[in-house]
This record gives sequence, C-alpha cells and structure tokens, in this order.
Amino acid sequence: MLITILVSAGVVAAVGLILGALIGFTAKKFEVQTDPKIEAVQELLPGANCGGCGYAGCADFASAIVTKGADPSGCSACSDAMLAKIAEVTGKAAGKKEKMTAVVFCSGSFSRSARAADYNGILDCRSASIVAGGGGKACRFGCLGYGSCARACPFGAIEIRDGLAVVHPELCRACGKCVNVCPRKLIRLVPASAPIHVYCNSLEKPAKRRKFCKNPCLACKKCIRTDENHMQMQAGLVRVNYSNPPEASFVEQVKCPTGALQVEEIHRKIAALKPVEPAPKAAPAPKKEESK
Amino acid sequence: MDTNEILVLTVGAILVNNVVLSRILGICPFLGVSKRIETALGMSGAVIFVMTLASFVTALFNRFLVTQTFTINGTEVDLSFTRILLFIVVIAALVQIVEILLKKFSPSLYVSLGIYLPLITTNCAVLGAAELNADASRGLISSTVFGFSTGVGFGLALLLFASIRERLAIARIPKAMEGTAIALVTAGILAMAFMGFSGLVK
Amino acid sequence: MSEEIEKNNIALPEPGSLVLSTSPHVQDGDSIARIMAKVLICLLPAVAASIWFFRFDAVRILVYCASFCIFAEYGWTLATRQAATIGDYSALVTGVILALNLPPGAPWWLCLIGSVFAIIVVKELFGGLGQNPFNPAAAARVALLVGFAGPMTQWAAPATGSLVSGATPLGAIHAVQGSADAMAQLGAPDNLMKLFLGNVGGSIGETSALAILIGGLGLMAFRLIKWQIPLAMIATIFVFTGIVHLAAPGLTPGPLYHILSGGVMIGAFFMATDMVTSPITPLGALVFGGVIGVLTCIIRIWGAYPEGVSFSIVIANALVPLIDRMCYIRPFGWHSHSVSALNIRRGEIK
Amino acid sequence: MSIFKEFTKGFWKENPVLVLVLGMCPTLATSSDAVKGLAMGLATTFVLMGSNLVISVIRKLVPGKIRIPCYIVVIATFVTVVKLLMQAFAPEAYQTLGIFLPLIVVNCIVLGRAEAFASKNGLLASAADGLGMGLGFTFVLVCLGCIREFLAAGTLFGISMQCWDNGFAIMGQAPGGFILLGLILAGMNLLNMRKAKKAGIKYEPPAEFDCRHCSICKLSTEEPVKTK
Amino acid sequence: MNSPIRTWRFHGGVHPADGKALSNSVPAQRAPLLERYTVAIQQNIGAPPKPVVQKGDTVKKGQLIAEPGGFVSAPVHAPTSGTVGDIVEVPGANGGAIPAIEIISDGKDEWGSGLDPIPNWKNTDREILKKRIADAGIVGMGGAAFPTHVKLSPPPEKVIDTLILNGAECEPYLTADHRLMLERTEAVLEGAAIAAKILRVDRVFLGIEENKPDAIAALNEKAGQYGVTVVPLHVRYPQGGEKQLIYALTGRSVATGGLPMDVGCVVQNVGSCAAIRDAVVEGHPLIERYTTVTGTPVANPGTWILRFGTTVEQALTFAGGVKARAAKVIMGGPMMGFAQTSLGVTVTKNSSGILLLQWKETAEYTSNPCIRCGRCVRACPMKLLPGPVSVMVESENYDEAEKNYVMDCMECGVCTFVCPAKRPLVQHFRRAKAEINAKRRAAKAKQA
Amino acid sequence: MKDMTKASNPFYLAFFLLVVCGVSTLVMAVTAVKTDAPIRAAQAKETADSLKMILPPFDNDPAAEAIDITSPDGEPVKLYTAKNGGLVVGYAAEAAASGFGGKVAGIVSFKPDGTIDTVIIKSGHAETPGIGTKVTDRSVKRTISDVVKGVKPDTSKLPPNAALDSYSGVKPGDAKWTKEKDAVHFVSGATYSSNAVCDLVWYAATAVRAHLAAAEKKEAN
Ligand SMILES: Cc1cc2nc3c(=O)[nH]c(=O)nc-3n(C[C@H](O)[C@H](O)[C@H](O)COP(=O)(O)O)c2cc1C
Ligand SMILES: Cc1cc2nc3c(=O)[nH]c(=O)nc-3n(C[C@H](O)[C@H](O)[C@H](O)COP(=O)(O)O)c2cc1C
Ligand SMILES: Cc1cc2nc3c(=O)[nH]c(=O)nc-3n(C[C@H](O)[C@H](O)[C@H](O)COP(=O)(O)O)c2cc1C
Ligand SMILES: Cc1cc2nc3c(=O)[nH]c(=O)nc-3n(C[C@H](O)[C@H](O)[C@H](O)CO)c2cc1C
Ligand code: SF4
Ligand code: SF4
Ligand code: SF4
Ligand code: SF4
Ligand code: FES
Repeated sequence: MLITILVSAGVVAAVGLILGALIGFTAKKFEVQTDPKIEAVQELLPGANCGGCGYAGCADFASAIVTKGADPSGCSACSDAMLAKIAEVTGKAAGKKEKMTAVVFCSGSFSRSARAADYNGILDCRSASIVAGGGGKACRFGCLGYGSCARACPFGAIEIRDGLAVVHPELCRACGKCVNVCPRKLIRLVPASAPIHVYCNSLEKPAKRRKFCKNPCLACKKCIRTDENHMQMQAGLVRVNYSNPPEASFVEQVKCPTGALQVEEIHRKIAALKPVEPAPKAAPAPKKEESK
Repeated sequence: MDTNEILVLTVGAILVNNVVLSRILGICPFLGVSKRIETALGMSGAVIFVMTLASFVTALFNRFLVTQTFTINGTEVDLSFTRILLFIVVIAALVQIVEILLKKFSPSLYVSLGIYLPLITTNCAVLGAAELNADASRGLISSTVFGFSTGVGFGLALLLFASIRERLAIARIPKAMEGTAIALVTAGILAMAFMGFSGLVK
Repeated sequence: MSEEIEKNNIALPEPGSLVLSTSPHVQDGDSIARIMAKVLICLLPAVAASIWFFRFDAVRILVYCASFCIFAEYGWTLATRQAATIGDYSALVTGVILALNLPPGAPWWLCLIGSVFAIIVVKELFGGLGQNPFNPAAAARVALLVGFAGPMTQWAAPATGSLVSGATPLGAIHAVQGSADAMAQLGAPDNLMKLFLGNVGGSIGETSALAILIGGLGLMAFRLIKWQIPLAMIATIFVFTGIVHLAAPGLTPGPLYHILSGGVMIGAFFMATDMVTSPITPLGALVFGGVIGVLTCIIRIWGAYPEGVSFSIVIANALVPLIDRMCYIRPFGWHSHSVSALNIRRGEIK
Repeated sequence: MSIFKEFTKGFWKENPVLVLVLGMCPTLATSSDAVKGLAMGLATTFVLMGSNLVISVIRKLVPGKIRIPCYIVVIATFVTVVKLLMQAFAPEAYQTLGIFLPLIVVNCIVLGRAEAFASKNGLLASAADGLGMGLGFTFVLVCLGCIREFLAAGTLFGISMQCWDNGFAIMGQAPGGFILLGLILAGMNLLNMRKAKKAGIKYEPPAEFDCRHCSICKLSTEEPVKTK
Repeated sequence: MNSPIRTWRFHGGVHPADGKALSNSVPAQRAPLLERYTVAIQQNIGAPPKPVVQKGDTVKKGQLIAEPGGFVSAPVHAPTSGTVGDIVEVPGANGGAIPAIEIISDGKDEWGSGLDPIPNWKNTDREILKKRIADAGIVGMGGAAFPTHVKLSPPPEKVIDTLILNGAECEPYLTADHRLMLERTEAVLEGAAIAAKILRVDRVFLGIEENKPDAIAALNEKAGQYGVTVVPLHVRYPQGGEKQLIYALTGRSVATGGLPMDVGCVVQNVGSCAAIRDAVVEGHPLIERYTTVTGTPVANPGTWILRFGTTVEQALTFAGGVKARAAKVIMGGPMMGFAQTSLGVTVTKNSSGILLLQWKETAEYTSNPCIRCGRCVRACPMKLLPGPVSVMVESENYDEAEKNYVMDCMECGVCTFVCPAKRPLVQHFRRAKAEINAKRRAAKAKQA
Repeated sequence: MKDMTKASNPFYLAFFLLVVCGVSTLVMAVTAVKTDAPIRAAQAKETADSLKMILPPFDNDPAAEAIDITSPDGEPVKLYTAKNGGLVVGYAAEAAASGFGGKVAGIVSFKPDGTIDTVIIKSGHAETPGIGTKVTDRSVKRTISDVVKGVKPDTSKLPPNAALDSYSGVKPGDAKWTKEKDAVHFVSGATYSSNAVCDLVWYAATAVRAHLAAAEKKEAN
C-alpha cells in the first residue's frame, strides 16, 4: 500500500515536473510579447460589439485604448464604474461624458401626415428612400416609418409607433447607429437633459408643410421670440439651443401654434395614441379594389 | 495492423460513430466555432492536429506507464488509477507547447488557429478519444489512426454544420429559436441523418 | 392649365392614389401557390398508383398526412400570430410527399408524428417556407425510420393488404447478399418490369417507377425542377452500382434494379428537387445529385439500412450552402476581361 | 449573499445548463434515461462539491500562474476517486456512464465554478455553490432523462408507464437529445422574452453559443482578470 | 427572319407580353405648342449644367439656356421662343425635386440656335462634328442619358471597330424607336453614318427586334446607302441591353465593370442617331423627342413628339386622358421605368415613354422569403444569383453581396419579373449598390 | 523575470505543483487501494450472477477459473466450467458477433455433453428497440401497475425469448444453422440480429465442442 502510494506519487510528480519544465522551457525560449492590458480592457468592455465607438468591435477598441490611447468613454455602453476600472488598468484618468440621447425630429405619424402614394416594396427606410418619392408619406423630409433605425439600434431603444420612430431615452446609450442609418437624416444626438424638442425637419415651403402634416414647424419663430437664448435657427430649421436647453414648462409659455415644439414624453404619448399594430410580415400589398 | 483494420477504424470514426453526432463529444467547439466556414476549417485543422498528437502521446503514456504493473519489493504496483490525471495533464501541456511554438514559428498560422487551441484543451473530444483508445486497449498506431480519424470526423461534422449555419444566419428564424436553440435542432437533424451510416462497419 | 383640362373634361390619374414601387412594374403570373399546385398535379400519377396498389391504406395515409400537415402549419401560424400560410399549399405538398414515403401499414399516430415533425421541427422552427435547410418530408421520414423502426418496416404486399416484414425489393438484396445467382435473378427483365410498374412491396408512393416518371416529366415540362438533380442522381447510382455489380456480382444486383427500386425515383424527382433545400446553381444541382447518388449507394450496399435515399437527401441538404458557394457560375463577361482587351489591341477580333 | 442563496441559485437562476449553457456534452450524452442522468448528476455533484471545497481552502496559497493546472489536478483527483468508488459500489451505473465519467474532468461546469466562485469565496459558500450547481445540473439531467426515456421507451426510471412499449426511439439517442435540448433552450428564451417585455426592455437571445460564463478556455492566459 | 450576319444568343431573359399593339401603328404626332415649359436643368449623366439665362430674358427656340458643367455634361436649349421665368422645382423622375428653368412661350416658336447647318458633313473635320454634337446637347436617348460626344471620343488606346445602333426597343409597350425608325429612316441612318465617320469605323450594325417587320423593311431599303447592316434579332427582353446587344451582334462579352469600347464597340440608340443628324445637317439642337404615351387606361395611346419641359399631365392630355383608373404612372417602360407619384414630372432627353398601368396589370410585391426556385438565376442575363444575393442584402450583408457581383446587376428587372415569391429584388439590388457605392466613396475619401 | 517574489519564482511554482500532485496522488492511491477489492468483487459478481442463472448449481468459482479458447472460425471465446463436488455439471461460453448496430455479446451454457442449454445476451444495446431486441432481449419491463400493486418481479427464472430459447437442446452439427433448414428461430425483419445471435451461439458451441474433443483426446492419451 505504502509502496503504491509512493511510486504513484513519484510518477505523477515526475511527469508533472517534466511537463512543467518543458512548458516553462518552451515558453521562455520562444516567448512572444503581448500586452496583457489589452485583454484586461477587453474583459471590461461590454462585449456588445456595437461599433458605437467607431472601432471594429470591442476587441479592436480595447487595443486602441491601450496602444493608441483612445478614450474609453468613446464606448457609450460602458457604465461609469467600468470606465473607472478601465482607467485603472490603463493608468489614465477616465473621461467625463455628458449623457446624450437620440431624438427623431419628426411628428408625422401615419395618422397625422398626408399620404402621397401607396408604397409597395421593402419595409425598410433606406430601401424605400431609393424608390422615386421614397415611401408613402407626402412630406419629403419626415420619418418614413419603416424602422431602419429601430433595427439598427443595438439596445432596442427605438420603437415605431403608428409609422413614426420614437426614442426611449432611458434605453438609448447614444451610440449613434441610428443617426447614420436614417436616410432622411432625422436623428441627432442631443443632451439627455433637454426635455423638449421641435419635432419637425421640413424645409418645404410653409404652405406645403401645413398640407402634409398636422404638427409641422412653420418657422413662425414665435418660440425664438419668446426666448432667444433657448431657441435658435439651424440650417433653416427651428431648433432648441442644446447648449442651453429650456425647461419643460417653456412649451406652455410659447404656445406653439402647431404643437411641433413639444415635451418629449407627451410627444411619445401622442405617437402612441393610435394603437401599436404588430408589424406586418409582408409589405402591405395595395388593395385591388375595383377594376379587377 | 492491416488496411482493413485501418478502414474499419477510419470509416467507423468518421461516419458511423462520429464524435460529435453520434458520441456527443466536443459540442462546445462544435457550437461555438461554426459560425463561418473559414473558422470552422481552421478549427477542424487544429483539432485534427491536436487530436492525432494527443492520441499518440496518451497512447504512449498508457502503454508504458498506466497499464504497466511494476513489481517493487515484491509488491505489485498498478498505476491505472492515474490515467485520468495523466491524460488531462499531458493534453493540457501538449496544447500549451503547440501554442507557444506556433506563436513563435508561424504567427500567421497562430492567428488563424491559435485562438482555438486553448478551447481544445478542454474539448472533451480530445480526452474522449484518448480514453476510448485506452478502453479499447489500442496499440500506438491504431490509437494514432483513431485519433486522426476522430479529428476528421469532427471536422466533417463541423464543416457541414458551419455550412448550414451560414444559411441560418440569414434565415428568418423565430426569435426564441435564435442562437444555440436552432443550432441544437439542426445538429439533431444532422445526427439523425448520420444514423443512416450505421452498419457500415460491423 | 389644370382648369383647362377640367373644361375639356379630360380625366387624369389621381395623384395620391398611385402605387409606388421599384421597377419592374409587371410580373409574370406565377406564384408560390401555383407552383405548389403544379407539383401536386405532377404528384397525381404517383398518388393514383399508390391508391391502385394499396387501396384504402393509401387513401387513409394520404388523407392523414395531408390534413395533419395542414393543421400543424395552421396551428403554428395561429400560435405565433402570423398570417396563415396554408394558402401556399407547400404544407400540402409536404404532406403528400411524406405520405408517399410511408409504408402501407402506417398507423394514424405515425402519420401525426411525422407530419408534426416535418412541419414544426424541420420547417417552422427554421422560419417557415423557404428558410428550412432540410427537406421536411425527407427528414421526417428519417426520424420515423430511426425512431419507429418497427411500424416503419411493416410492408404489405400490394393489393393484398396482408402485412409482411422485410418484403421489399431492397430487403431482398440483403437477404440474398453473397449469391451472384440470386442477384442475377433479381435483375432479370421480368423482375425489372415488375419494379417499373410497381407491383412490389414498399412505401405507398415509391413502388411504381412509371407513375413517378410521368409526374417527373411533368415537373420538368413545367420547369419546376432542375433537371440536373434527377439526372445526376440516377446517373451516379447507375454508374456506381454498375461498377460494384461488375466487380462483385454477389454483392448487389445490377444498376437498373437499384434505380427502379425503393425511393430512388421519388427521391430523384420529387424530394431531392425540393428547391428550398437544393442548390440554386445549375452546376451545384449536378454535384448535389451526385452526392445523393453516392451516399445512397454506400448505404444500400454496405450499410445496415436497406434504403438510403432519404438519409442521403438530408445529408446532402446540409451541404447545399457549401455546394452553392463552390459551384457559382461567374457573371456574364467575367472570363473575357483580360482576353478581349488583349485581342483588340492586337487587332485579332473577328 | 446568504449560504442558502448560494445553494439555491444553481437550481434556476443560474442553472448551469439552462441559463449558463455549460457542459453540453455530458448533458446530451447522459440524459438518455433518468437513471443515467441521476448517476451522472450525482457523480458530477460530488466532484463539484469536493473540488470547490478544496480549491476554496487552498485558494490563497495557489500562485496565479499555475492556478489552472492546480485546479485541474484537484478536479482530476476527485474524478478518479468517484470513478473508483462507482466501479466498486455501483458497477452498473459505472458501465452505463462509460467514458463520460472520466470526462467530468473537462466538464466546463466544474472548472468554471472553481474559477468563478471557489477561487474567490470561502469554504462554506463554495461548498454550497458546488452542491447547488451540482444538484441543479442533476435536476436538469433527470428531467431531461425522464422526458427522453418516456418518449423513447415509455418508461420512467426503467418502470414502464404502460402508455407505449416502443416509443420514439431517437429521443433516447443523440438526435433526440439535441432536438429536445434545443426546444428547451427556446423555451427559456421565450420565458426571458416574456419577462423582459413585462419589464419594458428588449431581450435578445444570445446570438452565438454563449460561453461568456465559462473561463475554462482561458487556461493559457497567465494572469487572470478578476471580474465580478 | 434571316439575319445577314451571325448572331449569338445571350443567357436568360424573358418574353413579357409586349403591349406594343396599343401604339405601334399610330403615326407619331407633333404635340401642340404649350404656354409654358419647365425644362429640367440636368438631363444628362455627369456634371450638372449651369444656367446661363436670367429671369425675364427673351430666348429663341433652340437657344442655349444652360451650358455644360464639364466634359461629361450636356447643354440645355430652349424648347420654344419666349421669356425666361423663375427657376422652379419640379418633381424628378427618380424622386426628389430638381431645379428647372421656366420658359413662357411667346407663341411664335422662332428658331435661333446659333448653330449652322453642316450639310456637307462628309468633308468636315471630325472634331468639328464632335463639337457640334456636344453643342447640340445630345445625350443617349436609350435610357442612361450619357453625353454622346463623350462616347464618340474614345481614348486613343481603344480601337473601335464596330458601331452598333440600338433599335431593339425591347421594353414592352414602348414604340417610340419603332415609329422613329419607320418615319425618319434616313435621319437615323445618316446620323449613324456621321457617328461612323467620327469613330472611323466601317462596320455599322443596326440591331432590331424581329417584331418590327415594317421598320426592318424600311431600313433595309435604305441601309445600304449608308453602309449600315440591319440585323433582325430575337424578341427577348433585354435584347436592347448594351452588353446583350453587343454579344448578340458580335459574340463579344463586355467584362464586368468594363465598357463597350473595351471590346471595340460603341452603342448608340437610334434616337440619338437621328438627333446627331438633325444637329449636324439642320443645325438643330436637341429640344424634343419621340415619346410613347401608352397603357390600357390611356384614351388614345400613341407616340408624340414632345419638347423637353412638357409635364406628364400635359402629355396625358394630348393622349385624351384616361378611360380607366390607373394604378401606376411610369416614366419609361414597365421593366425599367420609374413609378411616379406626381403628374408634374417633366419630359427629358431620355423619356422614351409615359406608361399607365391598371391595378390588375401591375406587379405586386411582398416580403415573402425566397424559396430558392432558381428562376431568377435561370433568367438573369448577367448570370448573377439574384435570389441569394437579395437575401444577403436583406440581412444587410453588403460585403457578401459585393463578392457575389451585385454591382454587375443592370437592374433590368428580369429576375423580379419571374420571381414567384414576388420579392422586390431590384429594390434590394439598388439598395445594395447605393450602400456599396457610398462605402467606396467613403473609402476613397479616406484615402485622399 | 523582474521580481523574484514567491508568486513568480519558477522553483516555487514547480514546488507547489509538485506538492499538489503529490497530495492528490496520495488521495487517489488510497482510494485505489481501498477500492481494489470491492471492484474485483463487483466485476466477479456480475459474471457470477449471469452464470448462476444459466448453469445448474455449482460450488466452484467458474469466473476465476475461466480460460480463453478460440472457436474453429478463429473467434475468441471465454469458457467457464461449472463443477459441483469436483464433477463438471456444465459449461458456459461467452462469445460475440456483429449485429445490426455493433457487437452483440452473449453467454451460452452447455450440458456437460455439449448440448446447448440456455442463451443469454449480455450486451445488445445497439440493436433497434422493437426489432433487434425481439431477438436479444429477455428482460421484462416492470410496469407502473406492478409497482403500485407491489408485485415483485420474479427473479428466479429467466424470462422467455422464442429466438434465444429455440437453441436450447440443440447440438451443433457440421453445417451452420440456417433459417430454412433448422429449427432455430430467425425473427423476420430482424435478420441482422438473428444472424448475430446465431453466429455467437455457433462460435460458442463449436468452440466448446472442439474443447471437449481435445479434452477427450488428452484423456484418451
Ligand atoms: C462613368 C461612366 C463613364 C463612361 N465612359 C464611357 C466612355 O468613355 N466611352 C463610351 O463609349 N461610353 C462610356 N460610358 C457609357 C456607357 O458605356 C453606357 O453607354 C451608358 O452608361 C449608357 O448605357 P445604358 O443606357 O445601357 O445604361 C460611360 C458611362 C458611365 C456611367
Ligand atoms: C435592360 C436594358 C434594356 C435596354 N433596352 C434598350 C432598348 O431597347 N433600346 C435602346 O435604345 N436602349 C436600351 N437600353 C440602353 C442601352 O443599354 C444603351 O444604353 C443604349 O443603347 C446606348 O445608346 P445611347 O447612349 O444612345 O442611349 C437598355 C438598357 C438596359 C440596361
Ligand atoms: C430503422 C430500422 C431498424 C432496423 N433495426 C434492425 C435491428 O435492430 N436488427 C435487425 O436484425 N434488423 C433491423 N432492421 C432490419 C434490416 O435492416 C432489414 O430490414 C432486414 O435485414 C430484412 O429482414 P428479412 O431478411 O427478414 O427480410 C432494421 C431496419 C430498419 C429500417
Ligand atoms: C419540385 C418540388 C419538390 C418538393 N419536394 C418536397 C419534399 O420532398 N418535401 C417537402 O417537405 N416539401 C417539398 N416541396 C414543398 C416545399 O418546397 C417544402 O414544403 C419546403 O421545403 C418548405 O419550406 C417541394 C416543392 C417543389 C416545388
Ligand atoms: S427616423 Fe429615419 S430611419 Fe427611423 S423610421 Fe424614420 S425615416 Fe426610418
Ligand atoms: S437610439 Fe440611436 S443612439 Fe440611441 S442607442 Fe439606439 S442606435 Fe444608439
Ligand atoms: S425567383 Fe424569387 S423565389 Fe425564386 S430563387 Fe429567385 S428570388 Fe428566390
Ligand atoms: S435586375 Fe440584375 S440581377 Fe435581376 S436579372 Fe437583371 S441583371 Fe440580373
Ligand atoms: S462539454 Fe464537451 S466540448 Fe465542452
């Protein structure tokens, strides 16, 4: 019994020792340097591979953080605690970032905007936008409502309500994917602290805006006159001055004649007034009424 | 060892008792590294290589250490209980050494294969092949052939699976079925079809 | 101007009601439902033959499988709140083909399990029509065969209805393996004729090569299938078994026996050709047919199962993406890129 | 977290198979009938608990560089012990488990728990974790085994339920295991989706085979990164 | 019909119901003079032209109102005499709003182009002829509106040995080229002869589908005089596609990403040829064209000679409006034309037809998955894999689509025509091409 | 190596690993030694149980005295001899042949004169349930109603199996049994499994016959 134990222990230990020595030897002899920091940082990143940081996935970003000194706060999905940890690993101070959110500057849901045609094709904004006229709505500037942005959002923050994209700010991590995908360039990242927005993007002649939509911004500039510090013109559009955004109560103060200036939550609610229908599986084939 | 035996071993290990589809070994890399055909091929290469080598080395240990009884001072010492420990340690060490060498001498191959190597250490198919060899008391050559063909069988299953998964990636799979769930169902149907090969080697 | 038009009473299209879509604006009339309906028409000869040979059993199985498949698909669309898809008849096609793949003794529950497996597990879990990598009917047959070996091998002699085990032409091969004389007898012309007409045991739809051939020619006439698949499959089986038969006459009967017996015909024309699960490239279709042929022969000659067509189809299904990828024909003008430019510079053009 | 919670989390909340998707091979291979599943589950539980205990004891002593090799040696020891014990006292179970008994060494659950839990927690908590995880694993194996055995042979724990004699035989073989486990995971996804919907968030089923929880493949990375 | 030369059969293609009988026997009518024309400024591929007139200027018919914005660009001329109005926005044929110059007619319709006729073109320098073609604003009238003078100036290293006149008119319903070849036979042939002189080729083919026997007879009568060989071709869409036509007539295939000149050919639409002749022999710039106004809902289908700047609404009025409800208004043919949502779209240099379709005639798209039937593969004249590629695009895998040659798709619509699942394949490919082009541009910008 | 702290000193690492290996081997070895006897006992019991079921009462340990012989076809056969009071009361031979899904192994017991007594199949797992098992299976499933009623399974005698029982009392002749000529039972539809059983019984029987003949010859000498 004792002998068995001794011999086996000896054999196992010897094998272990030999193998260990072999590994140690090869490892030493053929050592290749890699930076363990990169892996450490990669571990800390969320692993969503959303690309919001502008790199090809989390691994790439991790190596950029370590080797090129990229700013970890470029990852919008990272919590502050994580950023602090990354800073610890890399030995750099964590950048501070203001919480941003995406806003869709349109209020033309299906029931609140005029239609120009029966669109019959791929239910995707980018695909619709390459068809003459682009989608069924009359407004050339508004939301097509086919949800390219919602599909692009890695965090499920965008919902299509009655043919209008609305952002849920609590889910939005400001990765900017939707901004790039929207063919109508309707989405911008703005500070999440701003409670109200001008939900219109039309550069049409004001008369036409009225014809096409129930809540257009007519560029009457009433709001700008009310307070020039909070509101401004940007490239022909009335916009909130996001470096100095007004309070929610500003909306009542201004009494926007069309309701294009709206509190975010109310806007979202209005969009939901029409019950959300399950997304159709097939493109709505136009009904062939008469003459069939 | 004659050609017939080799044929029986290889056909058996590749088709009839395919490691993945019939013996259910090595599911982790099977599910994990089958998203693209290219990576699947890389993984298959790595597995075939490691499995062949590991089968040989473990067979060596089995033959000269584990199944030997030594008589010391009149007591018979049977070391067979050390088999599991020795095998896993040997395989782990082997993979590490291969990895280090690859990293040094063929960085390009390392980039394409290296990432899979650690996964192979704990791939139960490698240890499984070694255990099966030991259980069947195969000799050195048979063991190596078996290891190689088991690896090929793994590669075949992985390739087929990766090929389907490329199609699954663009199919409109119900949300709940996405990912591992549909992969398992696919593997099930594939395994079922492979049962058609039963009886090829008797 | 528009006032002028109204004065002249000229009617014009009303903007706002026009349809907007990309080109083309016209389509030929074919739809998925029409394709499936045509397949059903082409299946009629085989269905008729099955009823002729197996009488009420065939009717029973056909009705069971067809209705179970349709119910399964309908139930699935209900449960997942999708638009009903039974209108495209693909579930019906699956049901009929599955039925033709069952032995005459198949009880109702076998039909039920097979249908649910085909429609739910093999088709809908993968996303429904067009998304399934495996042929639903073939996979269901495989599942039943390995899962319910007993009931799946209860054969009936045609028109008599008495159940016998192992009484299929392919079972016969295994029974006499080793005797060259017996194999030669199997391949005798009158025996082959019987196989061709279908007065033999087997699954209800596979026995009559003639009926399937008629339907298969219909499929080709309607341009519903790629002719490459049946051609390659049958040719491969012919060559493979031919060689083996010449080399070892006692191992297997001649090639014609193989082609006319078992599931080769129905597999080649109706199952391997399922477009969803076969390659889309013409060259790929040839390779695909060849793969099925080889696998079928291997399983038939050396394997334990007497028949290998459905196994081979399912395995080859798995290879389809790979085959398509390797067999892609280049676009128009691809090859002539450098050649033509050179020729012109040398003034060598025709 | 209380010891009790460490123990219970393995059953559902962090079930190694259903939630963490670990140890697929033994799950699939040894759940063909209830008895086999039970045997495998208990053997694994023994190894899990033992190795967790030992590793938790020695965790402060082990140098980081040879952490994993040490763990493997410990695990292999327990596997050998359980193998020998079963060979001696439960030969039938030993026979049916075949090579899957030695393969517990490479079961990602065992090393995974050693890495993720026992190397960071005290003795009692580690033991509770190991036992809980092991019993959670056993629970799934037995459930899956019951379903498969019943479908395949109409029996439960070898006792005929008198529904059918020969059922859907592939359910007891590899394909049935794959398909059933796939369906069960789909069911888990469905549950999670429901839950997420109620909570107002979007649930994405893991697109890839999810091995985030398993650190077993990090055998070769030298200095581990501690995440919690 | 026997062809005088050997012809080749291109891969795939379809034969849709052609609907040409509606209008092919109606002689082309000159549209009455309108009060107001809105002439789109950009009517060519390439650089946008620059307006050279101010509001309130008086112009003569054929006077330059916008000059080319570069070499690959074409000038625009006044369709009639009158005064220049505002620069307005009109709906463009492919969507969006495009700027247009408003010309208010003075009712006199006086010529004043400032281009001298060159009746003796045979003895005129080729460069002068080329300049004339450029000055006359001639662009390809077969569809792409590529400036013709560019095509007629191949780089010196390219040997051109064949000029091909494209009279195929394979699009269903359209009969503009048909009427043109029948009514202005000699103009077409003389224009071809001018182009042949410019290119220094002596091999000139005119490819025409067999379904226009009267035009073939008329052409054959005169073709010899101008050194043109008239080649009747199978009736198969897209026989008029440039690459298909070149292959059919010469057996040469234009490489992917290549140009006709790579295989020694230049292809010109017959309308372009007639325009060349008018510009050279008469000194008339391009201000009008043959356009078919047709479709079952149209009261009097036929071919009109319309000046650029005429709106669809006006064109339809000439044709007597509609007698049944129209579901689609299409600029161009049913296979490649653009559906319109507004009747304010104007006729431009490449408007070969205005087509109205009823509900029951129109294509109806669904989002059904591809069932891999392979019909599109069989039918695609470019030998692509439309079904699988569309699935790649659907899952936004543009790299894979690019690897599968989506950029070679010419959007002929054949695949979509035959697809039983009614998938909007062409839309997928347009999307993919747009995304890939954007990506390429971005990559280029990054490089620079 | 920059710092020679304990944690990265290679000698310390080696030492530590050595200790771990040593301790674990110790544990394993102790278990191995302690379980050695029970394992042997368990292994012996398995065979002994089978032998008890198919042989008349014996008082020796046939498993311990088993010898390896080969059949005239060259197949390995394990021979157990049962003795009672020194007298041979029967033989049992273990052989294997390939069936539908792999090897089918069985034990055949013989009367002292070489007549087949009982056939049992030890491992026929891979035979298809419902087809192959018709030939190989002797087990009777306990049903739930038995359990509820408390009916204990009868372990005193072997459950019948027509195919296996048809060999009882047969003495192998010169030609192998076939379906047509012999009384032995081939289950139709399960030819492979029937063949396997037939083969293994044939190997066992011919081996025993050869063994007996040789023994007789030896005795005669
Ligand atoms: C960017 C570009 C450059 C071209 N360059 C030439 C050229 O140098 N020579 C030529 O003969 N055609 C040239 N083409 C014309 C094409 O060959 C073709 O005739 C034109 O795109 C119209 O073709 P389609 O009507 O078939 O679409 C060019 C076209 C494009 C788009
Ligand atoms: C699918 C397809 C079909 C075409 N059909 C015709 C046609 O029938 N007639 C025609 O003149 N051009 C047709 N074209 C345009 C020609 O390819 C080519 O652009 C034209 O003949 C060049 O002459 P142009 O520059 O004078 O327009 C077609 C193009 C495509 C892509
Ligand atoms: C799914 C399936 C499982 C089978 N399983 C077995 C089996 O376990 N044992 C067996 O002997 N035959 C089995 N067979 C039957 C044989 O393959 C074959 O049908 C038989 O050899 C023919 O028997 P016969 O000679 O009595 O006609 C199975 C057949 C099928 C289709
Ligand atoms: C020519 C042809 C053959 C078909 N063959 C099968 C078949 O063998 N099995 C099947 O389930 N469906 C078949 N179908 C129907 C359909 O393609 C099938 O339900 C799809 O695989 C479901 O996605 C066939 C359809 C066609 C047009
Ligand atoms: S915001 Fe843009 S991308 Fe989103 S639905 Fe509207 S148009 Fe589409
Ligand atoms: S809403 Fe837009 S910015 Fe916000 S997370 Fe989603 S994609 Fe990113
Ligand atoms: S024609 Fe339509 S359904 Fe058929 S393969 Fe092409 S895209 Fe798919
Ligand atoms: S549209 Fe493109 S893909 Fe479709 S047939 Fe034409 S060239 Fe081919
Ligand atoms: S459990 Fe087998 S490979 Fe992971």
